[in-house]
Amino acid sequence: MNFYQLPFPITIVFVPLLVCFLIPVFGWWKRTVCYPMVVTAVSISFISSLGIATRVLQQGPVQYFMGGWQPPWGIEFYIDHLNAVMAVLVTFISLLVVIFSKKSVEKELPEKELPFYCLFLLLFTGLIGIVVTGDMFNLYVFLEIASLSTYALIATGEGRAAYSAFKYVILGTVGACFYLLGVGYLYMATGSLNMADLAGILPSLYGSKVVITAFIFIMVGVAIKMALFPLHIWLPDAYTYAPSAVSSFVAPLMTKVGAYVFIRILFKVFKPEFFMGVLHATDIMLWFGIFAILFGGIMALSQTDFKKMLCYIIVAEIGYIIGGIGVANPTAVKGAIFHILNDAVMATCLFMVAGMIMYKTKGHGISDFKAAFVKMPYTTVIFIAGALAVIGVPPTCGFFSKWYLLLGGIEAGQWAFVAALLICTLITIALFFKVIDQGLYIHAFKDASEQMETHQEIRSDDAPLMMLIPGFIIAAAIFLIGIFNQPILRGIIEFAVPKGLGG
Amino acid sequence: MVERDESVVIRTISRILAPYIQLFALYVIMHGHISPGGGFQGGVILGAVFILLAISFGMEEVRERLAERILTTFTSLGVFIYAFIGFLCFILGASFLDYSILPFADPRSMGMLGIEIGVGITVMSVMVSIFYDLSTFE
Amino acid sequence: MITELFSIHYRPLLATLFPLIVSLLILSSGKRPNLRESWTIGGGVLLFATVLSMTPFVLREGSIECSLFTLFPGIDFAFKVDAFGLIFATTSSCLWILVSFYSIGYMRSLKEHAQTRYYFSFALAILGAIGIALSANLVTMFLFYELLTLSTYPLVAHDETPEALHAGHKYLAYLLTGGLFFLFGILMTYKLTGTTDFRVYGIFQSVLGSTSKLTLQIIFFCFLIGFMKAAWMPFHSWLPTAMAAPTPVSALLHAVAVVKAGVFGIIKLVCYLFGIGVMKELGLGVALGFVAAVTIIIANFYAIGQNNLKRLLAYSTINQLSFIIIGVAILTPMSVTGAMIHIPFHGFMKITLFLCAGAIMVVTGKKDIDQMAGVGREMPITMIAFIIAALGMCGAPPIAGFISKWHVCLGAVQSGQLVFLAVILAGSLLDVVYFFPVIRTAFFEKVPAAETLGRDMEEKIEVVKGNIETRETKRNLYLFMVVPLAITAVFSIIFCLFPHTFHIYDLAQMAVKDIFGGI
Amino acid sequence: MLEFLFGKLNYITYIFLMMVGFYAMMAKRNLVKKLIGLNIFQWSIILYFICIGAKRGGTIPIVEGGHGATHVIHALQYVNPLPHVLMLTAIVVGVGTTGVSLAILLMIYKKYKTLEEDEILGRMK
Repeated sequence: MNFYQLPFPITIVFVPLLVCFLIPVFGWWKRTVCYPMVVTAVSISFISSLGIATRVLQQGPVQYFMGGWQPPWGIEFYIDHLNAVMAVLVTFISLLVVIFSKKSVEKELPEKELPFYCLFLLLFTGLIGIVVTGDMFNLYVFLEIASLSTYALIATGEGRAAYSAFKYVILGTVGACFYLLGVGYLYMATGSLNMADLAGILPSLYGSKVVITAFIFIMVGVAIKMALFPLHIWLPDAYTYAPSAVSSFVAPLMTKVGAYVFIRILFKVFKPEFFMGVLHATDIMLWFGIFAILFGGIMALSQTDFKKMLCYIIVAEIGYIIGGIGVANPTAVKGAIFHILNDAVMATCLFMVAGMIMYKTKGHGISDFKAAFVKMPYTTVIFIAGALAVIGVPPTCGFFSKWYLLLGGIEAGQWAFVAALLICTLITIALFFKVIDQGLYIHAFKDASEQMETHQEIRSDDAPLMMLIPGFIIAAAIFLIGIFNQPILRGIIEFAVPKGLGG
Repeated sequence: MVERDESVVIRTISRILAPYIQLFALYVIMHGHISPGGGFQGGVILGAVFILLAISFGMEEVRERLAERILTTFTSLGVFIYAFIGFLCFILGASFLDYSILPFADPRSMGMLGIEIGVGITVMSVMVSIFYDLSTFE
Repeated sequence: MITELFSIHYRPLLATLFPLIVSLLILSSGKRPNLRESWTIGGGVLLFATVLSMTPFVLREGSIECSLFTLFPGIDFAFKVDAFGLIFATTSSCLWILVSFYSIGYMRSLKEHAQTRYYFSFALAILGAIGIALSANLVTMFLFYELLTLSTYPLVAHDETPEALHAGHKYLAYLLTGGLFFLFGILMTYKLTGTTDFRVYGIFQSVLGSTSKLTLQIIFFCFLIGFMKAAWMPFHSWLPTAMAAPTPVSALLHAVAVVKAGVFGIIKLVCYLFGIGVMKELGLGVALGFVAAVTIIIANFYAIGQNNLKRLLAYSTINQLSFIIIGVAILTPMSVTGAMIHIPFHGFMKITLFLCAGAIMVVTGKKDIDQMAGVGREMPITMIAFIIAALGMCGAPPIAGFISKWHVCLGAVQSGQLVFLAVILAGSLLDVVYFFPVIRTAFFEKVPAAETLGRDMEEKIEVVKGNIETRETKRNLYLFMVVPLAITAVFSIIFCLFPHTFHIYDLAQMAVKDIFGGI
Repeated sequence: MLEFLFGKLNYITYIFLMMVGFYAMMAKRNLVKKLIGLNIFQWSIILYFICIGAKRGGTIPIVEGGHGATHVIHALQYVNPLPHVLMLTAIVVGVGTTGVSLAILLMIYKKYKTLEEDEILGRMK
């Protein structure tokens, strides 16, 4: 059984699922074995994702039929360039977060490791399943697996976590239901659930009201899942009060996978002829994107809590992506898809920093950064990398996706979008320098009560190595993706941009 | 906390009913692959039995018959049966869950039956443990 | 590979690597001050040597190109060393060494906090300046430009007092906003011309016919706002505010890196991006000159009103920068030569002034001009250097400022734009008006008796305490400060007598020949 | 109009149920009521799926020979089983959602000793 028969599409999904059910049993027997099991499982699917990616790059899309049933009858795992890169992204970040989470879970969720890792793997399975599946309904199932485990994970947090988790349950389920309903309409019109098959059947039905309704329902459902303004209200609280291990895993990936689903359905199931020719949906997306960018930026500016600030930044970033799709020329769409990657990476980086600060100072307010950069030099490096990426300073990856978005906006003459991007950039600058001041200038923010200690006196006590190493890897990734953006765009993302966008 | 119910009628009736319900549940599970029914429905019915007993006899009675530990094990066990059959097909050379490869007479039905049993066990234990968790709240 | 790295074609890369490595070394050896500062000095020397080593080759071959990796289709991360770039690189790398010596004296005698952060950011700022000087296209330049902005922020806010923080924020707010305009300009350029490389005749000629003039003018002004570092009015006010920083930092801002990067960018923009032809075509030269002229006059009047020495110097910088801008705006070979050589010349003179101001502040603790009575007699070397540099600013021979002013005025006459000539001369006059009081107070005013008494008392007390060695060390540190400023003062005379020092004049002429070759 | 009403009765019903659930979710202040609304919402969609599969007088889809059938049953005659099967999964998901959200409600109750939204929001302050 040579490399190309290796069952990567199966192992990538079912190994974590299996281990997730193993953990409770082994947990009764011996607590300590669980963590290694989790790491192994995630690494296995990371390796499989790499395998799939290479296979896709060499031989084009990979298909796998559940139970040998050919589509459209059977469930199909369909992996092309877009999924491949998403799969690598999801597994890579999950691996880092697993390594990162050990210490912070021990600190924030003592005695709850077992359920945490159980849910963690379930969530991971859901996300990776969403990425690899080629079947509309199967996607719904994985989406709900992921969401359910997310609800539970978020509810384990401090403060008002439980309540915000419930809010998330309500909205998330509504979103899923909308999606399901849309799938139902599609099935009613076409009698098929397989994405490729649907893409074949739909063009003859573009006029029909059923299809349009289905499209709208699906898009709204996904928009709720990906927290597109104004459907984002569940996000900030939920991610802010979740344990830092959870938020550094969920916040980057859940929304990005949502964005991926959005793009996948928009481009692979429906075609530009439909959403541009029949519906003119792109203008609406563009404006939603612009509002999301501005709103997210302004709200972020008014936060005093670091994690909440990051959450609103995520809302703005989703605006970037959707706006980029709304601009609807190849350059901007390229930028939007590239930005999914970049934003996942930089959000992970920043939430990890939040976790480290939380680990040391028991809080995640901006005021908790006081003198942090003098105390925790390595954390500082990671933070700076993430901040520069969000601001979009070359050569971090954030600059390059922003470049393509801006260039696309200029080519299409969408000046509003360009302006929104630039304004949001300014806002992010203000945000991060607020934090940097807190961390760097220890004299400036001293209140009289504290005794005056100078830079020399402060001893450095940094986050544990288990947290720093993933942080450094992700910080390095930020720069590497930036420097090697051309291979990524040429080799992978070009293929994901649909024909018929014009430009 | 579900209290032990003192009414003789309920306890007797449920004591009498329980085996029949279980039997029916097993039938539903076993017959799932050729007629309406299957692991999920059967599992729910099977779980319902324990819930009924818990309501009429109180939690302790049921707990000492069916400890949480056992339930968790069952949950995993069911998933295992499922996955095992899946991977078995796959080791035998067909794709995941492709029963036709299995070495039985009428392999598809047999494979499906195995799957149904696995699902049944899991669903039953999950139902009951959800009930436990929600009802043992002080 | 390693040997290849030292070949002439990778020299630019090498030149940018030195400050980077130095900054990391500084960070790593924060606990051992002597080692840390020797890193700085060593790095400075190496960098200066590297830059100088490129000069002969450039004079022979014209340019060194070194492309590393592709950023965007048609845009590489690439260095291109040309004559003009070398002028700037030489200036900043040479001044880095002197400022480092000076910083040692300054920071130690004031016992400043967070010196590691200080030297680290300083090295990064130099990296930014060198990168800007050597970059081959706009995107590479943008990268280093932003690096320069961000790395100077901790320096400006170094004191961590509320004023310092406010200065830092203002600095960032201005320059990063400018950076966004810069980015927008780059994007428009890329969209229109498909390239962002610096070419000697500019890259906009090809699209001159196809694009509306208005668009090009808008792009030009986007860039101009992007180069806000040149502190042209009305976008100048960050510069005087940034005076809250320690004096070496002001020297860095004014002489070595930041504002110089701004004018450097403007000259690049005019000569290598739009090209003289297009500039004339669009009538942008006059517009630019107008902005600069207004700046010169207003800045001078501001300067006259100042009492704080550093703020006065800040406004003098603003007007000198606009003088450079006028030089390039006149668009004649002579004036552009003058503008180019005024970058190093002004660098040396202005740094002298700042080092003097810093020295005065450290030794006597005086910041305002009207307190400076008697300083001249107390610290003669410093004040003599100050006089030399001040005269140079006014354009009096035999000091460097004279040559550049001469060229620019000549250019103005040749092109018949006598308005600008008048402005320049008026500016020089006003320079005299606000530098003279300083000198007068320093030398000829009576020292208030109380003060001398006070100082005597202090000395007595110190003697009584018997801690003479502290005064010894203080004197050594004072040497650290005096020697550099003496050197720079001497240099600013040498530059007048021998303009070919460091080939600066040759480089300028060569660059001008390239730019105007076709016209 | 009437035959529209009666012809599409099942769809009208599901939309009606959906709106009921939606109203409960949005307007009720008690979290448990919100949850019930959520369930109604989900079940209405399940009902919808069932009725797109259903068919008056349809039989089960069995190929020839299988299960004692003597001829291939024509596609027009049998009920499309797929939506029903899908709904099995959807029901599982629904149960899962209910379970999780009940657990979360218990946590909330432990923390705030109430399930009235206003009081909870009041206690957060």
